Amino acid sequence: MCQDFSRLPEIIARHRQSSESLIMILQDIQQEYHYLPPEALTLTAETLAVPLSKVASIATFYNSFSLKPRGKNIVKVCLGTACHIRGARLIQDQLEHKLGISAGETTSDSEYTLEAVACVGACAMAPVVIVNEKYHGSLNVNKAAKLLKRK
Amino acid sequence: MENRFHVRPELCIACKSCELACAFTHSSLQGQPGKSRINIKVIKADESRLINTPLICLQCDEAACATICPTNALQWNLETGALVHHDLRCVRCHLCVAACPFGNIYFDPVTDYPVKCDLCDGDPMCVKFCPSGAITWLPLTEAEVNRIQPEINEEADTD
Amino acid sequence: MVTLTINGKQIKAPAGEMLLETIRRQDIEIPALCHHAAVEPFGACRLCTVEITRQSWDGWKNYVTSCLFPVEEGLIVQTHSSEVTRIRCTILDLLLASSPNSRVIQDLASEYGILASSYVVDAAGDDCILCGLCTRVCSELGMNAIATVERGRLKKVDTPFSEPSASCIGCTICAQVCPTGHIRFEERGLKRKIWYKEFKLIACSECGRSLKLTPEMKQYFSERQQLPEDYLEQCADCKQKQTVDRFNRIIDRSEEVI
Amino acid sequence: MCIKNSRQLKQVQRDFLTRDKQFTRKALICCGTGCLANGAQAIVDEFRIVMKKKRITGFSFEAVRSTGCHGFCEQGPLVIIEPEGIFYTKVKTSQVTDIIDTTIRKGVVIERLLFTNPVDGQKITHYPEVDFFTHQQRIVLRNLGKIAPHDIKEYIGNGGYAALDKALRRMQPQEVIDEISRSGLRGRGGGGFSTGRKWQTCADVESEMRYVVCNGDEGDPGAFMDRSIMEGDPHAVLEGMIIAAYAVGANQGYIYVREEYPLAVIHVQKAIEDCREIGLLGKNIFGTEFSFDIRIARGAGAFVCGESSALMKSVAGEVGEPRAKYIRSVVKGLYDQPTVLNNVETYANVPIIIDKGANWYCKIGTPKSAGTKVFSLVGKVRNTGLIEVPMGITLRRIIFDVGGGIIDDRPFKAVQTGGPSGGCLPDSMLDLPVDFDTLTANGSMMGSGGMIVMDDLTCMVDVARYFLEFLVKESCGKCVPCREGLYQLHGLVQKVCAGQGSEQDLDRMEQLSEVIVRGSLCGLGQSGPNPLLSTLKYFREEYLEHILHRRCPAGVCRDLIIYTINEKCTGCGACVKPCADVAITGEKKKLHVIDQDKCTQCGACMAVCNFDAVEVH
Repeated sequence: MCQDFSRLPEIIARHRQSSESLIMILQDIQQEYHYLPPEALTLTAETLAVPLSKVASIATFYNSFSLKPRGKNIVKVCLGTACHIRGARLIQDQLEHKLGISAGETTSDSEYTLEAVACVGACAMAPVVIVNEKYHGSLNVNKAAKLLKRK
Repeated sequence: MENRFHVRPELCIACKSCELACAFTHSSLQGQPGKSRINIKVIKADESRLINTPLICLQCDEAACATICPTNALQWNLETGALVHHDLRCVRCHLCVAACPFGNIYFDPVTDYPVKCDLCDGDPMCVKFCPSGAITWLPLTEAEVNRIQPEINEEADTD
Repeated sequence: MVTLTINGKQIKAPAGEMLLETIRRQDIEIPALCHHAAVEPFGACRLCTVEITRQSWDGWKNYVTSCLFPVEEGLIVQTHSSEVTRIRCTILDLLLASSPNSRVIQDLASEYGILASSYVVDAAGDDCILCGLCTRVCSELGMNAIATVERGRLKKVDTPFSEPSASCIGCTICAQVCPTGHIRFEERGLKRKIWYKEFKLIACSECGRSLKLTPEMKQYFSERQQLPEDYLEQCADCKQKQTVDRFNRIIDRSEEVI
Repeated sequence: MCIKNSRQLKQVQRDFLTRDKQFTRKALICCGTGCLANGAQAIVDEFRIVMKKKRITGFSFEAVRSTGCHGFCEQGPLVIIEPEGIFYTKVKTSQVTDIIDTTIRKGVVIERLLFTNPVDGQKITHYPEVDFFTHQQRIVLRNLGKIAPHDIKEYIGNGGYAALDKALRRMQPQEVIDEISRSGLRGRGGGGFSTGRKWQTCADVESEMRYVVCNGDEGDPGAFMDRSIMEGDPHAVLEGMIIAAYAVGANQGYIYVREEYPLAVIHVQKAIEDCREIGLLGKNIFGTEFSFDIRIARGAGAFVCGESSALMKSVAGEVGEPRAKYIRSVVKGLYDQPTVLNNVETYANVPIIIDKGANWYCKIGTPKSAGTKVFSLVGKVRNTGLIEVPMGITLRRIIFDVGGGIIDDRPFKAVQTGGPSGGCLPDSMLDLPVDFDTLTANGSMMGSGGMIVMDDLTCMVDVARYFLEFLVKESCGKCVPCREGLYQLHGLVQKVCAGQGSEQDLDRMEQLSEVIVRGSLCGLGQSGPNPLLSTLKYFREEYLEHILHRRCPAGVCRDLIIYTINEKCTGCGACVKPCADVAITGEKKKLHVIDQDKCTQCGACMAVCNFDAVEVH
């Protein structure tokens, strides 16, 4: 895959050039590319003078980072306690079935990435699914299935 | 009063008593003799003459082995004046062995840790067992008078 | 100096010293797999856990890892009380389940009477117990070639992207400090392979024997410590020969003078 | 504009109030995450569009406020018309014109938009009359749902930053610490450590540099108190932090916010910028000698980063692995300097304590746990949402008075507090007063305030399994008891869920738990077995039922249940579609059947059936 990394220096330059900014820089890179390309990690490490191994360590330690390319649409199923006891597992099963992938995977056409996340803090409307940053609450299996624009 | 080794190769008869004394002094807990920290090197000077030289750590003031050690495993024992290698701090990087300009620190083939003279807590056994007086343990001033070390350096410098 | 009681015996120890060192100085055996004097204490393996209490605690006890706990005046320490042994046994039992093939773990566990793990054994489990010694010494040296990736049970030690790391100098100390021998390296003649990377080893300029040093190590350390480069070129044996040779010449000269 | 003295601050407040008086009515639209998800932004936009069309006197754009969370997320989007306090729930964009024409212009109430009391079916007109709100005492949440969180003038207009002014001008740092100590405020992050004592310790350590850090990494699943406060009243948190910094002598602060809370990040960021602009952050705050600044550190998804030492590592841009805290972080914390770390709610309590005094504050709540506590009341309870109650209130009053009881009037089974570090309490404990010490003594803990209510359809073994699964995923992996112990513990519970457990397994769970509690490095492991231990203690029969009779009474554990369709089936076919296993067959309008060989007991059919025709055994 050929990708344009010309925006990387600009993203990094937005932050204070200190290792303190590392996590936030990676978040911004992920925002832009939907994942963390190895090139981005290398450049970040060089710019901030942080060892590459530490950058890789951070990129894999925290949940929100992905080193694998993700789909165009990110579907997050909340598995917080409130959602769990209101049947989040059913919703997850349904979405997995519908997309034909397990949580954490991306469909072969790169349209959807399904992620199971711990609490998103919208517990009052459990169970919750977030599609591309938009919250959908008080779901049931059928409503959840309709969130995906595919048969 | 601080003492120093005073080595006189011309007196050495290569009996290796010093090596044995050292090896037994540094026996393992199980009673296995350790690797000797003193080494008698026998070199053919010419067709008719062999030179026997007991070689032992000089406890250099600015020791290369201690300087290069990345984990400070070599530390001075201020009581005995010995630069002592602490296995517990060692990460076996082999740098000290390579750094010693005289080859007086080696690897123990069994434990793979570097070994060097620790002056036997201030009472070197090799000296006690040397029958010919080739290696003696003299007060600093006396040893200094007889010392040939500066000449070695001078020699090395002109090389 | 502080005074404390270890297993009923009154002991003096320098203030600021970690309890583990004090205990070990008493010739009391306590296992500690993540501990190495060359790096800061870490507290990951928890095997050095001991029981502490004080006269004033009224029977209340606490369990602390001795590698990280500085000695305190009036502390009463038990290194092998039944609860401590139970904690240690459980940890060894757990380690034996996750690293069933490790000799070190097997031996240590059998010392505590555990011959087989009572938990679900991960047959594919490797010998790494994530003690962090390798990454810590690597970082201490300033290389940072390896670090942990992922977290929890997926955590492992690796180079970035599992590729040869530009910062690795092939010193193998990660393997040297590894308590279970999980990190391996290959060394044949003047070649060394570690962490997906191949190194040439420096040969003794006299006899050609391996110095067990890579040129990268030589460059890094001689620069860092400002040592003459020729200090790192010959093996101990050849250097001794040279020393004797010099002796020889000096003696010759002095004889001439006489 | 830069506020340099008390007079200028008062002026800003007066200006705001004068402007506010121009409006005969105001519309407060809740724009918390819950209401936004239900389309609150569209309501705000619609208000503005309609208002553009109709010119109304005494009402302008500024009178339409997008506020923070009211807490009653269940009923969103919420619109409140001030000054009457008329409370509209589940508002749709199509109804906005009506609201403007009828209520805002004429002050007439629209019946059908009112909230219906689920208990007696009565319509309730005014906001404070709703049961959900009557039993609450809102101190920390005083501004939530009342002010627009992104406007600093509204905060000042409502008395904000007066406490900071008082502290900086009329109190010595030591007096501030004494006041907080006397108030009896305890850390709201869960531990319940005395805030005053913490500040005192930090101030007493000799150091050039000190830090003040706010823990907004609300990782407990089932909790969103901090989120709502940061989103709805960020200035209260900042004011608390600045006062703390003044008290301990810190010049740099950090506020650590979860990345999962994008709105909170935006609002806090805006609040920080506004503060800098008017001189409440930066050099010479309020024209005094005191300088302090705050930076945001965004978390990236790691529960363990709620632990203080891990959080501080994360702030410094490192992997969030905890360290042993034999030297406490208040002495040696961020960058090894003395650091005060409190959570969002704790800081939000500070301004009002300084403002109204410790004597006023410590009269609220119980003698040992002063003040109020914010909870996120969720799960199988009717009124889910964010609540604030005085300490010492019983669980029963929270669940049945504020929460309105259990959904569908099912029997109450348990309430979970304290998240993955807390425990589950059964109905025999419903009359326990809620305070730090009572909950801990009974095997649960206050935690940061997640309160999850469970009914008889919740399997307690499954709940224990759920929390352990969560912790196994979230364990940083540094120490053995937590990494391997919780994993094995999860395996043992899983075995029970699968009907393969034995009674000995229960003993082994308890033994292993004890070692994990004693042997783990940080709080995550040390408290990790709590959900298991508390369910084992209070719901042991349910475990035994799984083991001895291979039965899951709640009908949750998939290996122990079967689904069947009874004669109530109308043959509507709703269950066929979600059945991933294609196990349900039947003709239209005729009784459907589940093929037990194909069924994987996912329960999707039961979840969608509108006729109670799917049964679980």
